[in-house]
Amino acid sequence: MKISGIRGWHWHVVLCGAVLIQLWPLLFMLSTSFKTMDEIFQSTLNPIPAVPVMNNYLYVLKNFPLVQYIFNTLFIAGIIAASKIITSILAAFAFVYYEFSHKEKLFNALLLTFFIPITVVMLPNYLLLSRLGVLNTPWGVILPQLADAMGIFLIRQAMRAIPRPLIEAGKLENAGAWVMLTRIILPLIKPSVIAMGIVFFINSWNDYFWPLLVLQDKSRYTLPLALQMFISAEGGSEWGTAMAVAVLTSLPPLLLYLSCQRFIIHTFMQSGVKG
Amino acid sequence: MKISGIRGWHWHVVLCGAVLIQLWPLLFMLSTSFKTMDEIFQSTLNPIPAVPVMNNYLYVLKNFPLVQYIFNTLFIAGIIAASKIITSILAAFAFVYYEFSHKEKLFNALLLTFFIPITVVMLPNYLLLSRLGVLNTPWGVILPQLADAMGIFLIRQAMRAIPRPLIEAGKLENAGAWVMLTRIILPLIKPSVIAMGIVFFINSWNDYFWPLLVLQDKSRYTLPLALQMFISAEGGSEWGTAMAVAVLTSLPPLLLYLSCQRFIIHTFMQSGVKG
Amino acid sequence: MSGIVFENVSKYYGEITAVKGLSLSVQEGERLILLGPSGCGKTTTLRMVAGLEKITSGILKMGGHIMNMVEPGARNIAMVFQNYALYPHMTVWENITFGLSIRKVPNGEIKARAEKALEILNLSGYEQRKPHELSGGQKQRVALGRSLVKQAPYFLLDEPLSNLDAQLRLQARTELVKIHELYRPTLMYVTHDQIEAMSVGQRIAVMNQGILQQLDTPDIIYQYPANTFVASFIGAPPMNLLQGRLCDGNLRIAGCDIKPPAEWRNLLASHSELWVGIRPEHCRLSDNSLLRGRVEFTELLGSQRCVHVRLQGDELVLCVFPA
Amino acid sequence: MSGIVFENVSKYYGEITAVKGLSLSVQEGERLILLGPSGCGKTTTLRMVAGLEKITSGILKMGGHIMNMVEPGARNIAMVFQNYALYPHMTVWENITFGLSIRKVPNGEIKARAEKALEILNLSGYEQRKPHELSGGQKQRVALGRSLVKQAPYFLLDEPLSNLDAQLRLQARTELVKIHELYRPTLMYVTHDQIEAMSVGQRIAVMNQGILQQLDTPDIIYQYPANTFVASFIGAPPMNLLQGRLCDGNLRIAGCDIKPPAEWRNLLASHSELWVGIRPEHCRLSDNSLLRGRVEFTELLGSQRCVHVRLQGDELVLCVFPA
Repeated sequence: MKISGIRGWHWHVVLCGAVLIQLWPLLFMLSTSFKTMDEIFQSTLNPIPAVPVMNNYLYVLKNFPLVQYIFNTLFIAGIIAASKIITSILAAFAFVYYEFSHKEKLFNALLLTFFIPITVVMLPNYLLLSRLGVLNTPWGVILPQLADAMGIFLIRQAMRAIPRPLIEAGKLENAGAWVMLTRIILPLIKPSVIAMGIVFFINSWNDYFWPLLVLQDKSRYTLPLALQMFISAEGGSEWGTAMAVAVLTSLPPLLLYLSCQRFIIHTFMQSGVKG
Repeated sequence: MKISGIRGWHWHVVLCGAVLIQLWPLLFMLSTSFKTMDEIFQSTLNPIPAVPVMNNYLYVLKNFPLVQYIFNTLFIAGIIAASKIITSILAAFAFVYYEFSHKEKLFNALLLTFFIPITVVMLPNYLLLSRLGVLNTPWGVILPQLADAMGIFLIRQAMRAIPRPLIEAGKLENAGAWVMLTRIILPLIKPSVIAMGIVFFINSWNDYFWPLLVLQDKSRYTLPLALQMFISAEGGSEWGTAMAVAVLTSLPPLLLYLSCQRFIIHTFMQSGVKG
Repeated sequence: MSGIVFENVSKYYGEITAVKGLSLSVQEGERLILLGPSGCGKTTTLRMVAGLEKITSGILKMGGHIMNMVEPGARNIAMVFQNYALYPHMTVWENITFGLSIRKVPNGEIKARAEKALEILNLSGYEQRKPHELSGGQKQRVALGRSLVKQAPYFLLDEPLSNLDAQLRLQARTELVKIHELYRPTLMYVTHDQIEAMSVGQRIAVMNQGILQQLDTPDIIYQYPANTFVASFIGAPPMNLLQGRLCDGNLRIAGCDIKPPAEWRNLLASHSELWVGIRPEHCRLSDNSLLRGRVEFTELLGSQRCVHVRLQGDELVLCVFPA
Repeated sequence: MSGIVFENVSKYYGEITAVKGLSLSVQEGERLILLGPSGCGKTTTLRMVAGLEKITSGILKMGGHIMNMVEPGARNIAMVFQNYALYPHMTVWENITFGLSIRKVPNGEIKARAEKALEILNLSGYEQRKPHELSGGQKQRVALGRSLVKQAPYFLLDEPLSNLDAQLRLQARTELVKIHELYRPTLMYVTHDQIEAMSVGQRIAVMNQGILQQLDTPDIIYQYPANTFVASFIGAPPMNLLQGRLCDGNLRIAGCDIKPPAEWRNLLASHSELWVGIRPEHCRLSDNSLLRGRVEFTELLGSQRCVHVRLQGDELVLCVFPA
């Protein structure tokens, strides 16, 4: 579906540039983590370290309870991702296959929550968690994130895309809701469900703002918090070390994404292409 | 496509509950903003003020340069939304209708940027902006947000959904790239473009983290920053006033969303339904 | 005991009328075709029998019981959908046995019925294939098999052959009739293809705009269409409809006066203007014919040659068989 | 000067062969039909002429010039797409004039051509409608109009009638031929419908699995199919193909010995086994016929009755015209 063959290289240059700009932070992080402190200050923006050094990584691995932080993050992100997937499936199932009054209004109210600024959500949730006595625990981070409007929306879209006759054939067999969900609907939307789970997991893993508010005790920090602590604790001067931690923090989600990339992209494509 | 009629009310109760929980912060904000300080401390979690008072709003309007902050936010959000839309359209156009080497790889690299944690992006971008001397200006907030990988992805999906013969009919008329884009493609995906513009605008309006890093001068603050400043400046005790500011901050995006709701939802639906 | 009866059944979608005042009864073991152009209400009618559409007014009886409010799963119906509705994540075997397994039919029974169906349908050896590994004709047969194993007294088919190409459709038509003869369930079959309808149907219900136009055997419907809609819908090329007017005891058609046959006397006594329908294959070209016109062009359509003749104010198509 | 010539043209999609070694020439002003089952390469062939598919090997000439590398927009082609490809955001008028306006044709000229096209196509008064406000038949005519105003020497149609219902298709067929006669562009027309092909085409190219099977007039193709594929693809019900074997100078078909006609002598000299094709309408039932069999069932398909006869090891379908 090329429009014209000859002028393609123009776009090539422009898009390569655009992608490079988007990827610049990643490159910067990677190169700084291999630089000596002297070099960082002499050629901050030079993407290639003169002599790559491992010092920063060695320092981090010696002085940083990495395993503890990985476990904290894994625990929180795992529970949040699993819970969001389950609640999204159940809510979407109800929205698509059941009739009840004000269904549309309820759904619209749900979509509304995309657009509430985090600054507004912050305070009421913080208060509630404090009353529940779960501040400074992983549960404080997890509790407000058990469901996700975007997840409900996207799973609902996937369910709506199932051809009607497949559902109707099940109804003619007198299949109940549970058989319908587990033996017909979920197998059909499995790719969407898995891809969404991965996205939920990566987002929770990377989340910075909410854990920062809830977790005070350093031993309970997640990786992004630990990274931040690192940067400020050393007065911003230990960039090399900070970037080494940043690399270690970003590694799991990026690896997860890269290994499932084909899969995630395929699912997003599918959900976005009509006709 | 009901599965079964009788047990629908179960779901009704569950979903109403879920939606209420999601909307709880909004209710809390609204009710607190109408409470007296005494009442806030006596019945923090009671959603209905005993006697609604306007004091908080009057105080804010008197002591708060609201117009200045609205202007600051509008300026930044407007430029970011417009720029993201334009770059998304051009990049998506190139990705869909031109052939060049490594197209798929470039696109995948772009998607990768969804999953880079903000903590990683923060530092390199901050450094770059400081070198450019645009820290503490609106441009410092705007510059790293001129393009958006999600925008490129979604506009690309909308373009891919255009039936091939519509494009091919244009090619048979010898339509060039500009005619193709402005007279065939953009009119066909107009709803998606507008809905995406609104989403970009609302997200920029609500953005808290990046403006907080870049803007130091209070006169340049955006609304969410001003709100935050308000809360901390008064030592967290002036909740009523803070919530009044929060209401005023949330009002424009919520109104924008509500007035274009049908439209946005319709577009999201469309882009998500296949077949 | 397994007939289907519609008593003044209507279906509205808001303002839109899909089916209006339908009264119709399908005999036990009969093959009844619902035939009509797209949007005529034939599929809605079938879906009301399946319980997939709510009936707005009127009564639907099956086997003597009123079924209006009965859930689809309790109606004991087997249905073949237009696009087959095979589950893409299940094998042929799983697709065929799915309904039985959730109805808790004993395993031995499931196995026996499925194997028999696969044998009848020439699908043995394909048990472990997924639908995307099957050809169009095989998919169609699996859909048939899924309905067969149910051994339901009612068998509904919604354009079951529309996704097959011309050659396969011919073959599937004959197969379908043979399979019906095996069990003799009460069969309702929706199609827009008149040849298919005449070939498969014992009786045909012709519908248009939600209203039943005629219900009879293929033979009678072709020979004695009840109205101009049926006359022009059935038969290709369609029946010629010429405007006739009574003049001095003669019938004037396209400027020529014809002495009407004696058996038309009653009809002509009460109408002075009427439509005269003539099938293309019932016309002949001759030098001293009753109607006079000019041959505009002819087209050879395989076994028959169609001659388009311009009459005074009308057009007449006639078919000649060169063989 | 506006003929189309394929010289040994092939098209591969990776491993898949869409068109293989096609050599074919379309005369200036001719109506040539590309006919075949789905996936036979007919649409790919059309799209190669339009420049919408790159040619893998071979040469495509149009008006004497090699066109392999010429951009679609420079080929001066008008094309009607299967789903019409009308722009939903433009009115009928804008749809029809869009191509001319971006080619910078003077406004007066645009207006004259568009008005003429609308008049020919009976679309006057619909200028300001959007496509979604039109019926299927009207959309099809707008798509035709958009191609007409271009006055291009090449006119390509990709299943232009497949979205119309049976009645409208008959009418559109005749209309299309009339419109072609007005301008006489070189016309290539893709269809899978053999009746449509015979009715519209001056010559028909029958394709199967990417290979040209036969290219000739409808008459010849029906009477003298080049191979068994063409024989069974053209004609409904299809030609009966019976296996024949030479025994003692006689031809044995389905267990009966037949004395072959004299003109078969050459053929029979070089082959001892062959397919004998008999059209259903060329058979008759009689008590002392050459072939003997048992009538299995008959079906009435409007003007003809099909009789299915079981012969020894074969099946024969024959058509009887009761009229």
